[in-house]
Amino acid sequence: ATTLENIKKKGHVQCGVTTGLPGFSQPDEKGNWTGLDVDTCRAVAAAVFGDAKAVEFTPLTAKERFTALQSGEIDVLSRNTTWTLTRDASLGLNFTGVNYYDGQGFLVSKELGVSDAKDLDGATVCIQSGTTTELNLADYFRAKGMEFTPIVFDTSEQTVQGFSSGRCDVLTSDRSQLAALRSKLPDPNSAVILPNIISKEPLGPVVRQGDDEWFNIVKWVLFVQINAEELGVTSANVDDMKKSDNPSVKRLLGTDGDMGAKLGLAADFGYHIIKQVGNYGEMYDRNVGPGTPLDLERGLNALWSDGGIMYAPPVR
Amino acid sequence: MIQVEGMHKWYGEFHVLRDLNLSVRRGERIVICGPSGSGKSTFIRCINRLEEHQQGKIIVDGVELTDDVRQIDSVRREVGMVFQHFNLFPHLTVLENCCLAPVWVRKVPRKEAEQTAMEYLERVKIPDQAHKYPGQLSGGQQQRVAIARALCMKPKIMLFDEPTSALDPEMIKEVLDVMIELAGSGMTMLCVTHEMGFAKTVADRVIFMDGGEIVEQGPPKAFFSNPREPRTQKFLEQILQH
Amino acid sequence: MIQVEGMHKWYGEFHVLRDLNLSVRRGERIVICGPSGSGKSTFIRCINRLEEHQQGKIIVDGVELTDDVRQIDSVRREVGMVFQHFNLFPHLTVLENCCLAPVWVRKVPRKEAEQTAMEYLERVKIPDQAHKYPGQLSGGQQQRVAIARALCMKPKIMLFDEPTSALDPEMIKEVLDVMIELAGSGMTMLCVTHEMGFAKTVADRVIFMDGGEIVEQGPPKAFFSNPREPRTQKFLEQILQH
Amino acid sequence: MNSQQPVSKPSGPKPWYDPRVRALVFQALALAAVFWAGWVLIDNTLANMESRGISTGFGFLDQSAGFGIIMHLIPYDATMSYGRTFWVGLLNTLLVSFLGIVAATILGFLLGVARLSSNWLVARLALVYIEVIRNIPLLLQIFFWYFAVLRNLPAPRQSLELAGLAFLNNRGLYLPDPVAQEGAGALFAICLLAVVAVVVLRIWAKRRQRATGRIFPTFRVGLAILVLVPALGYLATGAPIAWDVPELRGFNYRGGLTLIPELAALWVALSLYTAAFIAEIVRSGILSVSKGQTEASKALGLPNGLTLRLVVIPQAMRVIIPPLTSQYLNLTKNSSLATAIGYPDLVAVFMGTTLNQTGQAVEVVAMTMAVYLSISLFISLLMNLYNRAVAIKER
Amino acid sequence: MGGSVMKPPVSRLAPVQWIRQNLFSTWYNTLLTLAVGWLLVTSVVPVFDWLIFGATFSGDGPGDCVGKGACWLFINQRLNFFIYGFYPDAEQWRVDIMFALLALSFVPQFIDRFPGRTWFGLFGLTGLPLCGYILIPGGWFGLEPVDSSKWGGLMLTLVIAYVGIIASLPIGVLLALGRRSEMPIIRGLCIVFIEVWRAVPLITVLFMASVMLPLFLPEGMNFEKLLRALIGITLWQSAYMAEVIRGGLQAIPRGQYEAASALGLGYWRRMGLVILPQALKLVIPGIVNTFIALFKDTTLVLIIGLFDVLGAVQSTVTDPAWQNVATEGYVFVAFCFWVFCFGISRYSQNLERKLDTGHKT
Ligand SMILES: Nc1ncnc2c1ncn2[C@@H]1O[C@H](COP(=O)(O)OP(=O)(O)OP(=O)(O)O)[C@@H](O)[C@H]1O
Ligand SMILES: Nc1ncnc2c1ncn2[C@@H]1O[C@H](COP(=O)(O)OP(=O)(O)OP(=O)(O)O)[C@@H](O)[C@H]1O
Ligand SMILES: [Mg+2]
Ligand SMILES: [Mg+2]
Repeated sequence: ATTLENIKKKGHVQCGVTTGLPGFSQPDEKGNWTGLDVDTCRAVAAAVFGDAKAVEFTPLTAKERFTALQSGEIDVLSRNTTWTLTRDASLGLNFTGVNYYDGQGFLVSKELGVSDAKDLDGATVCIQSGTTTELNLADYFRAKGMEFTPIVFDTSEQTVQGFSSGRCDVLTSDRSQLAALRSKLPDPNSAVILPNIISKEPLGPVVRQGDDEWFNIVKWVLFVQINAEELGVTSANVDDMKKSDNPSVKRLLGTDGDMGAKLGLAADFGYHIIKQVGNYGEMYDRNVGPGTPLDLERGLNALWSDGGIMYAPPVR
Repeated sequence: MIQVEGMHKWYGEFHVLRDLNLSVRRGERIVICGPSGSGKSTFIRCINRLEEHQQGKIIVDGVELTDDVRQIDSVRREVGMVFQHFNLFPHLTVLENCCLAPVWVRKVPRKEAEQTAMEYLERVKIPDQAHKYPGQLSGGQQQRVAIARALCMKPKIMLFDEPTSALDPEMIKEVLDVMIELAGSGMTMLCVTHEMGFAKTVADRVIFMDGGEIVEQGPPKAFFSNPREPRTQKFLEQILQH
Repeated sequence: MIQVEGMHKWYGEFHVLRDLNLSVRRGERIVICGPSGSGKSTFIRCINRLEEHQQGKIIVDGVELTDDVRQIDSVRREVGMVFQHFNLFPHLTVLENCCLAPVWVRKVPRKEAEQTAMEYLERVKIPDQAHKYPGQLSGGQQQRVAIARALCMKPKIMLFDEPTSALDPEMIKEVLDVMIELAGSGMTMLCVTHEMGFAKTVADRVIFMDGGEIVEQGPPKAFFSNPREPRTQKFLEQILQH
Repeated sequence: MNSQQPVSKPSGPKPWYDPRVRALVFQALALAAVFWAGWVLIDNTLANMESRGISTGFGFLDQSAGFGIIMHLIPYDATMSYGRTFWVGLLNTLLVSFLGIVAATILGFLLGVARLSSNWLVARLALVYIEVIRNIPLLLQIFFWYFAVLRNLPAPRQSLELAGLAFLNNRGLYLPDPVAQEGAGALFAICLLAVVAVVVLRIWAKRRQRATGRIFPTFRVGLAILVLVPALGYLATGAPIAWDVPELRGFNYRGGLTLIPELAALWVALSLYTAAFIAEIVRSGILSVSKGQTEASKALGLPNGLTLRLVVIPQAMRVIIPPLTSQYLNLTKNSSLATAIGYPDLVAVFMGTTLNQTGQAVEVVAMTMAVYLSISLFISLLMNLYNRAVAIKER
Repeated sequence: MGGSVMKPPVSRLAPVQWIRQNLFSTWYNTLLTLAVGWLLVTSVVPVFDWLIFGATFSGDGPGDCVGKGACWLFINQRLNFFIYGFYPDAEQWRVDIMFALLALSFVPQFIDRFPGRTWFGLFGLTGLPLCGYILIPGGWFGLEPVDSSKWGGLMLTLVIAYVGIIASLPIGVLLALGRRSEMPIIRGLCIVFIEVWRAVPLITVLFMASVMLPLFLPEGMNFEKLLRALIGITLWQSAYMAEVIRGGLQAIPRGQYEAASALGLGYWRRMGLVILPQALKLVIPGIVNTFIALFKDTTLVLIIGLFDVLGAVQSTVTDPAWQNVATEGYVFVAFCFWVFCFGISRYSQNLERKLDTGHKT
């Protein structure tokens, strides 16, 4: 059976997320998950079932995530995972796109008085196990001829605790996370994020290789959201937009042509995504954008038309 | 009732029983004696297949003991056994001990089994202990329960393996009394014991074993007064002198 | 050799030994008997201070038993003891059992200790078992090793606490034989036992205890034939009738 | 079975009533079922891996790992292979297990004896310790030792120091590292000689006791030799060992020997936890020696110390050793909790990072499990040999 | 002769003498006492200060924690989460019922003279899991289904430990019988099974169960994460259980087997009616001990992303609203576990003592 059939039989999408990372995926006291990655999953559920709630989350540590996806434990992995050649090619996985362009940075304690990463020779660094960060870090220090001591933790919570208890001088992670992790410190103002970006970290949802139908669905859910932002369709105005004459909007919302059928979905899958989850910009602003605890500018993640690199193929 | 022909048994390399031949008639009462380690227990345990023999034949009540599970089961149903250390089931009451086999093996209804059990408990003179646990009884009482338990299966043959040797002197008598009464009722009995008084009173035949062989056998009177073999004589001397 | 004067002992609130007085001459052989729980074991264990007494005096070989560790050690060196359950050291061979105390306490060279041990093992008639472990011996053999082990310290006094009561009938005799032989050699002995035959044969004096008191004492002949106290009479009746 | 006499009834039962035949059939079925289940599992796994495009095989072990590991007993850097990370992790596991076993044994025996102490306060305290420690999950204790203690240690620049040689801060304990100089060989030889001397002394003392019965205080004299001779030798050979003293450079101390907090916390937690169990084993071992044995020994005139040494302990050890080994095994298995605090043991490094970077779960997990299985089998083997050696001989 | 009642010379030790004898009997004892006493005074006082005297117990929010001591207010406010996890508020009564039933079945076990306490215990082993199966996940009799991903906290801890024990008991019995079987292949298979499971650390088992299991199963066959963790724990636990039960089987005298055979009972009846009832009763303390061990080990499910008590606490102590409440959180968890484990282990020790004397009669 194909993944889509299995999911329809189950009645929900099983989605792998982090065990807790503010802005990306974090459960509250009642077990409600919020975050950019979580919303991505909800958008997939909205596309498949027309119901953004038809999704269940499996919290995974970094080192469990690929095994969980490979084994079929989850249907889609949406867990700020970096797209790399090895992962794409040899793990039996397919990246469906990029929902956040990121880069690796450093968080250091203010006391140390360090202002640039090249002064970090000999530092002790807290990292999360099984991430590209672990590899980038080794590369970066090697390239600069510097020494470092890695302390590898299992979860981001432990990494923060290690950093806050003074075990390491530096915490390294994707820059988006640094802000989130910093907000978890007992005193967030005691640490600063260095300006250096030492790697490219395109983060995006992942599916198993070998099921193109499902691959396409997850891929196009994101594209639909980006296209929606471009076209100015939001969750607030989507009902009005249904009456729009713009052929692009019509195709997007399924009022004209049958884009859904080509993916094996309902014709109005785009409508459901936008109505229930919103377009990419809404999703961004709600979870990580300015005003949220993470307070991240759009930067690279702005639409191509606004100086960023978010660019989606057209729905047609 | 019991036919033993040219029976041999080994434990590993050790030849415990050598060429035993014995035939027991219905209602006959046989006492087996002999020095420690002479194979008495082993022999008696072969008869209901608690031990396996390697050569020769044992036929009990017309059924030959072979590897056949059904034959073994049918023999065990007809043969009751009383052990030196009682081996009552400590987690069951006296009554439950007695009913266990009739209910599960003979498939007698519980009510009926309990009635029978009470009858036999009366016969061994402890009906009032029926609802106690074995641990609460004295050794003599326990051994009498063990006898009643074996009788509840209404066996055709009863085997006793030194039923009194783990008991204090006062209690030996109560148990022997029960056994004498039982012998009087015409039950076929094989009894390993050193109680010569008992042997004299009830035995039809006394068998003397040594080194895994039947050395001598005969009616008790002749056996005690005129043992033929020197080994028997020596043994009797030791026992009676003590 | 041993002087006990007005000795009392309590276990918590329970008064086990009441006002014992006894004096034992060198070479005297004393048998202590009495019903179970009468305090025989406790008494004999007080003599080498395995139990502490609370009132009165015990003087052994001129040394008074007090809290002083050195005095206790010196008394224990002179007093051998044989227990009901042998208490051999299972991790050592028979010979090592015998040599342990001479080597570590008396500081005898190993060779010499082994020679002495072999002599005593011969005396108890088991020199051939010297290199076996206690677990490999029969009860009677074990008890004889225990006697040899005590003798190896060349004690002036031997205490026996029911040395034969854990043994099978056949084995009782072997142990008693050794004890009789020992008595013949002039050793001072205190022996708790119910073997009245032994008492009659070797004892110079029989002591009867009941309820923690010495009820009666006297030479065995008089004691057995003419017990004065009714308690003694009753006890003897029970024992001899068996 | 093979009766020689003519048999009146058909010899041998019908095959389905013969318990031997039944047993054979039953066992054959069980074996077939197990093989079938195993085959289905393997078949499924292979099919699943194939259909999901997961590469198989152990080729990944030769690829370069590319990540750093904080602690390695054999040379390691990020350019080495995944296979190397296996050995690094394995050695780290063995190291912490070994350290834990040593410490837990010593502490456990002390506590076990303290439980039986005549000093009321000491006995009670040991009891409280045991009851508190063994009723709290180990993971929690590891967290406690790691985070709570780490928080209370100073930063590197405010390190606690001892005579400018040893430093303690929240990056670990830094000690001078001995570096052999000229003449170190001689010192080494002297130490070796001291050890030999003690062995010879022991043999001599035993001989003398056999011959004359006099007892020589071997333990005390031996200890003195082991301490004094190397010390004197060190001075005599002109202090041939240089010390690489750690010094503060940049963020932290460099040089010298380092005990990282992850190892320390894991070590402390494992030792304290296991010691509580060992203490109970020791106590019940000592109590299992029957009172009769002590009494017999006392009756022979052996004083308390010798009674303990010659009679009680040898017998108690037989009871203690088997459960003790299973505690050792537990400790080794529990060391896999290292992954929770970032100590690079086998599970953290190999089943963690390596598995994640390569994605070859089946191979990696199989290798990891094989390691634990081998350790366990090896220890059981030793155990059985020991048991056979000390088994009390019986009839 | 002395005759009548005489009191022992020193009837009861005066306090001074007691102290002398138990604390200062020799010079090294004196030294030990002093050292230990000093240690106690210097460590216990500050600890109690933090725990109780300087601590904040009630208030409205993080702002009220101002004292130098512990901030128990945090625990107080999050207690619901620590006990029920994400279980919906409206349905928590179902969990409460289970807690009550649990107490009802096992509290009587601590009271010797409680009438029919065996029946309560048997209910705990049979009826209780059944009730739990109906009540906690719901979906029966119109109960709102609650997905297992919403279970958490103490409740999840108990569910895992309880299911682990109950399910491993029958498997353990079979394995133990197999290991004592006369059939070499059966015995061999059981030994291999037991030894392999006992050799591997629980976290590798959990890892396999949580993420790798679907890889081994035919496509499409899948169960939820908790169930898989439970299967892993049960198999792992049954190996330990088998060894405990084997100990009990070995302790049953041969005579019992023989007597049962002589009565004509077949293998399964012999085991079921005579041997196992005795053996299981004998090893209750051992079973209780493995239960305690398992109960403590449930904390490891944290590593595979299930929110048991420890996981629940860990995920909240980093809440930026509260300053540094990690220690309070951990102490709270430690206390929860300690109370449970200590209580049960006391019970099992009692039982051991009772069974011990029971055997001699
Ligand atoms: N399971 C066994 N394996 C090996 N040898 C055994 C076994 N059971 C008994 N024997 C040996 O077989 C011999 C006969 O034993 P058996 O118990 O039949 O003697 P017995 O005449 O009943 O003696 P007792 O009067 O002591 O009960 C003994 O030498 C004994 O050691
Ligand atoms: N350690 C103890 N604590 C309390 N009471 C004890 C202790 N040891 C023995 N007793 C009691 O002291 C009394 C005398 O015991 P003792 O063992 O001396 O009797 P005995 O004459 O040797 O009896 P037996 O013939 O049964 O060996 C008994 O009532 C016994 O219960
Ligand atoms: Mg016999
Ligand atoms: Mg006594």
